Amino acid sequence: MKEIFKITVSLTAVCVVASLILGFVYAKTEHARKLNEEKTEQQTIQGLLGYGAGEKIPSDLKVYPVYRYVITSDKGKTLLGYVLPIKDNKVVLAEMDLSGNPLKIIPITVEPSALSDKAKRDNAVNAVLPKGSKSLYAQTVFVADMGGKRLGYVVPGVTQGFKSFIKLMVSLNPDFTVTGVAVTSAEEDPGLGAEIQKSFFRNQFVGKTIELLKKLKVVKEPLPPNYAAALDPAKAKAKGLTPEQVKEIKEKHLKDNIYALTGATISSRAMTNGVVSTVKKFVYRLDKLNEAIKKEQLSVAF
Amino acid sequence: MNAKQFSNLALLIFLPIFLFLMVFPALVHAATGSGSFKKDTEIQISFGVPVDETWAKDTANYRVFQKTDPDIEIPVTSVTLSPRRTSAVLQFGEALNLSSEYEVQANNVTSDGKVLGNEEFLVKKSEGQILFTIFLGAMLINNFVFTKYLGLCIFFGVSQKKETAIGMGITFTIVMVLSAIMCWALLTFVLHPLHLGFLQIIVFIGTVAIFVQAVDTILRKVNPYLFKKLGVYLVLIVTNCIILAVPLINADSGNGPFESLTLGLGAGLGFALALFLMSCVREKLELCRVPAVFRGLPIAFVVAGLFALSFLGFSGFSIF
Amino acid sequence: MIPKPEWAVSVSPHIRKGISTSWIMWTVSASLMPALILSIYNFGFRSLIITLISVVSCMLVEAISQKALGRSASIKDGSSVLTGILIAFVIPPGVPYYLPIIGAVPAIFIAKELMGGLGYNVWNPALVGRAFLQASFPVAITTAWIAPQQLSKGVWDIFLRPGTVDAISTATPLSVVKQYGMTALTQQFGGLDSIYWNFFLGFKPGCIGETSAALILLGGLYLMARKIITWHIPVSTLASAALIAWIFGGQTWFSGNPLVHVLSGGLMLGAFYMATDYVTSPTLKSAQIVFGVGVGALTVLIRLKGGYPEGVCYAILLMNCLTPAMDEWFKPKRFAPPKAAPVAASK
Amino acid sequence: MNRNLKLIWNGLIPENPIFRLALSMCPAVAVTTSVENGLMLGLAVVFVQVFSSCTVSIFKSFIHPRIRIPAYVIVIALWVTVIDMILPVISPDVYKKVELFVKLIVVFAIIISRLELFASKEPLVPSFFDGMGMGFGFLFGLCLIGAIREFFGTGQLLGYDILGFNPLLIMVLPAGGFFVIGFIMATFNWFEYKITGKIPTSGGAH
Repeated sequence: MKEIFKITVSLTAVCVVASLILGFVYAKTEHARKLNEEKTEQQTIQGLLGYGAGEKIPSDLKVYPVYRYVITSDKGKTLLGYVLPIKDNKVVLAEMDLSGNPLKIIPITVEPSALSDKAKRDNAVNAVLPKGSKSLYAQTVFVADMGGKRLGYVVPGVTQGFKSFIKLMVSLNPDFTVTGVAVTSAEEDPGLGAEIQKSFFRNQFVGKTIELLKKLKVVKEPLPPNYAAALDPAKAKAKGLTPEQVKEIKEKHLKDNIYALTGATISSRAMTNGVVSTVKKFVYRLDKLNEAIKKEQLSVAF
Repeated sequence: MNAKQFSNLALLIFLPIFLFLMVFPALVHAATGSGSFKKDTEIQISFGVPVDETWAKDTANYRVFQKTDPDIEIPVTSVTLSPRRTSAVLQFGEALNLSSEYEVQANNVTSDGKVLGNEEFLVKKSEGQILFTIFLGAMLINNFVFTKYLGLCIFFGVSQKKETAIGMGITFTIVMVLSAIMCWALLTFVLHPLHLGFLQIIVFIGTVAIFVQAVDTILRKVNPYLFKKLGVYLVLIVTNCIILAVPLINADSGNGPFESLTLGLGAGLGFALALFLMSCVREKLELCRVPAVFRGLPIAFVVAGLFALSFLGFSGFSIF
Repeated sequence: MIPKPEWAVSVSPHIRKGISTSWIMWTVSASLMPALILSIYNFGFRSLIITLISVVSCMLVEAISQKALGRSASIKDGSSVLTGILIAFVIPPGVPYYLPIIGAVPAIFIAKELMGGLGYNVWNPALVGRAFLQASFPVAITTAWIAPQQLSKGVWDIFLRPGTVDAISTATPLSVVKQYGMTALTQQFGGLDSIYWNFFLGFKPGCIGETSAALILLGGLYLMARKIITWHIPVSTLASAALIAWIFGGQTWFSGNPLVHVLSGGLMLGAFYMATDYVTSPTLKSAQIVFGVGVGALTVLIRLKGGYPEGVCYAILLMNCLTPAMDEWFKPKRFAPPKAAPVAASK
Repeated sequence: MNRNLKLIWNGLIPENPIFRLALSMCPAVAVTTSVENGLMLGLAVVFVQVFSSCTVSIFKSFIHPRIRIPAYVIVIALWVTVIDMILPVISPDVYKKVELFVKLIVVFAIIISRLELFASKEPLVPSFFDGMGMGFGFLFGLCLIGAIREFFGTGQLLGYDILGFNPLLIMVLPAGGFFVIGFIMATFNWFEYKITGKIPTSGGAH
């Protein structure tokens, strides 16, 4: 009996000590891990805006997240709620109905930096809503601002790929011309569909205006070799193309459709549909949001 | 108790679990009454009463949108009514995202000339479909051994004899199903409420170890013969990645109780299948003139590679 | 490991019949020649060259590996020739010339010689080669199709310029069905009758030796007449493929088109020449029927629900995985089983 | 030779945990589609092996023999969780690919078997070097497989494009991983046969 007691005590001691050490390490690393995650996201966004690795990021470039919620009001109506950053480092929840008419603007009493955590943000939104209404998080878009002028937008999207979902991000300039496409997660076949992540495919979207996007198709023709070289910065360098030549080739092919990847038409089409529908939805919503902001004379930060 | 009786017993245990998993969610689903996807461009909704054909065929009577995009309607291109006029299939011009939720609002539902009011339908993949997909995925499409490389140590260690392979496979499946559900319960009711998610590795391995110890003790008392046959494997189970991987994957993808159970069952049966097939081939290899430097593990790896090559045929398989 | 006996003594009765392994291999190879000739007519001399490259490289790999493993050379038995022909028959005619050379290595060395040589392999060597190529060069294997009857449009052109795969690529009927649906295929061929007729005769894009159902059927019937293969596996394969295609192939249940599935792709070639391989299919007739049903069903399921437009290769490989187990399950009962030893009382 | 150096050499080649002892094979195939992944997981294993060996060696007299195994498991799980928290801070991108297998280090038979066979009997310093040896042996194995698979599968090494095309894509798929390990093991056997004249029998696998 005494031995059992001894064993139990020592095992418990081992467990307790282990948990304490873990608790300590957890407390030390958790913050750093979260920061790191945010940093990766920031880097993707900055890369899309044209500030890739190694390039200096201007100090007045600011990226503001705008969170969209679907709110079911206490009377059972469906509304949209935008969590918007406004001047003086404050945040508001702007409600509007489904056709885009602004309804109410409610200040949120949380630091903007705390909003990146989903649980905290959900709580903050629910706290300012009247009792009985429900909120459902829908999407985050990013607005980039440089020295008080809008530099562009970064919009996440998702599309059904060959095997599972392809998550992507599209960056647009203020006239809704695509400036970059990034694939954040995809499980396509290596060597076939996985090529959507290669720059020669992604960069085909760059420069396409909203009008071009609306009638964009996927064609099963082979990609012209010099266009392929121009689309891939590494290849362009290897081939000795000057930036002017690259620009010229790209302009020549600007109105082309998307050339499908050989053997992976489904993935190419999925990617194209994803980019087009993401941009279309975003542009539709942004127009409504801009109108509402103007109407309500909201002093948004961007 | 010989291997055959043992496998019969295992069948008796698994069949009810499997049927329960397939049927129960379907019952729950049927009770709420909602729409379902027919294809990636079709949604089926049922009204419960026969509706008027002229009303039903008018696409303007429907508002369809993704749950998170209520402001963007998806235009209905055409509607087909079932012969008894109680259910309709809505067709769309664009492909729907089958893993997200859609809402269908039918305005002024009209039956026999009377307006019954508006009706709303929530459309998502049914629970049964999701579970079946998980099951088939874990067992064949992404077989844990041949595509995820889990449990290789045991896989190569005990696949020399068919008899042991069968026994091991069944024991594994039992332990995996039970530990999957136990780990789910611990994670949901203890670790998450206390914000101790970072302790999951210790807790999971502890759970598996305690569980194996319990099976060991109970078997020793209840059925000494079976214990003698399986005792060796029981110790091996604790230090096997496939057992721990199931709760970890469940925790990572936030699976509910049914999903956790199904993943455990699918992974376990997939492992048993892999073990059995491998043991059949290896028994045959005993009689073959395998080159000397390849004898033993190297040829086993090559054979596993050939299995993996064959299982590539399942890649991209989707039933629904 | 069984010690090698000095004299081979088989079970009585000791009566010799004039059938040897090499005779079977050469007969099977010969019965494939009509399909090869049609393919030269369809796709040009390119298909002959690929077949020759494949045969030569298979023989070379066999010779080298047997030398390296210290085995007596058995090139003359013709098994590597047959494997070479079959590898070439299941790859598209437009592939680069180095592809069959690479495919010969896994087929002969990994799938056959490592497992102990002819008679011991578990998986069909030619199909292992094909699956290996499919995994390694997915783009070439899925796009290098040539539209039939290039003969009239300059056969030497294709032959002389091996790098022009992109320019001559087209889509196989099965990938048309997979991507655009059955109606697109009907439009392309201008009616169902035309589909059946062209598929049966072999005027469609496809792998080198699989296009003509008629010629393969002819070869298969010849093999049956010479009693080299039996009807069990081919018939059960085709029947189950037709059944599954009829049930699941259409918009609603029981509305699929079984004939298109049976005639298209490599199902005929697989059913008569690959699934019937002596070594990799079950020994007993009842097991063979189950094997065939499995091959047919898996083929159509992979075509309809899987990630590839064609599933014959993987279906046969998957059923090969089951062959050793099936030999065990269908083992005939012994007439007088030994009494079960009394279970020792546990301590 | 110095005993400590000998312990490290022992883990690297003669008793290489992957190719000779055939312990903990799962990660060897799963994560090694590139050198980078192999390196990451290998370093995690070195960390866990060294720290658990040292911990067990220091506290061996306090651990009751009957609870030895559970205590070892807890010690390993402790260091695994620690590295699991540290890695995402150091290199989030690679961690994402090897995440599941870092967590699964807890059940790697190699670690617990070294604790049982070595660290529970020997003093701290040899245990440290034994842990280093086994860990680096594992790291070496993973990097070797990773290099072969990355080079043949994608034509790259450590992420740098060398060939510019994919020579044999199958190498990054599961089947290719099995083939590579089988062939490396056979090569090890062949070398041993050339040196000692005997065909070795490969170790028990688990």
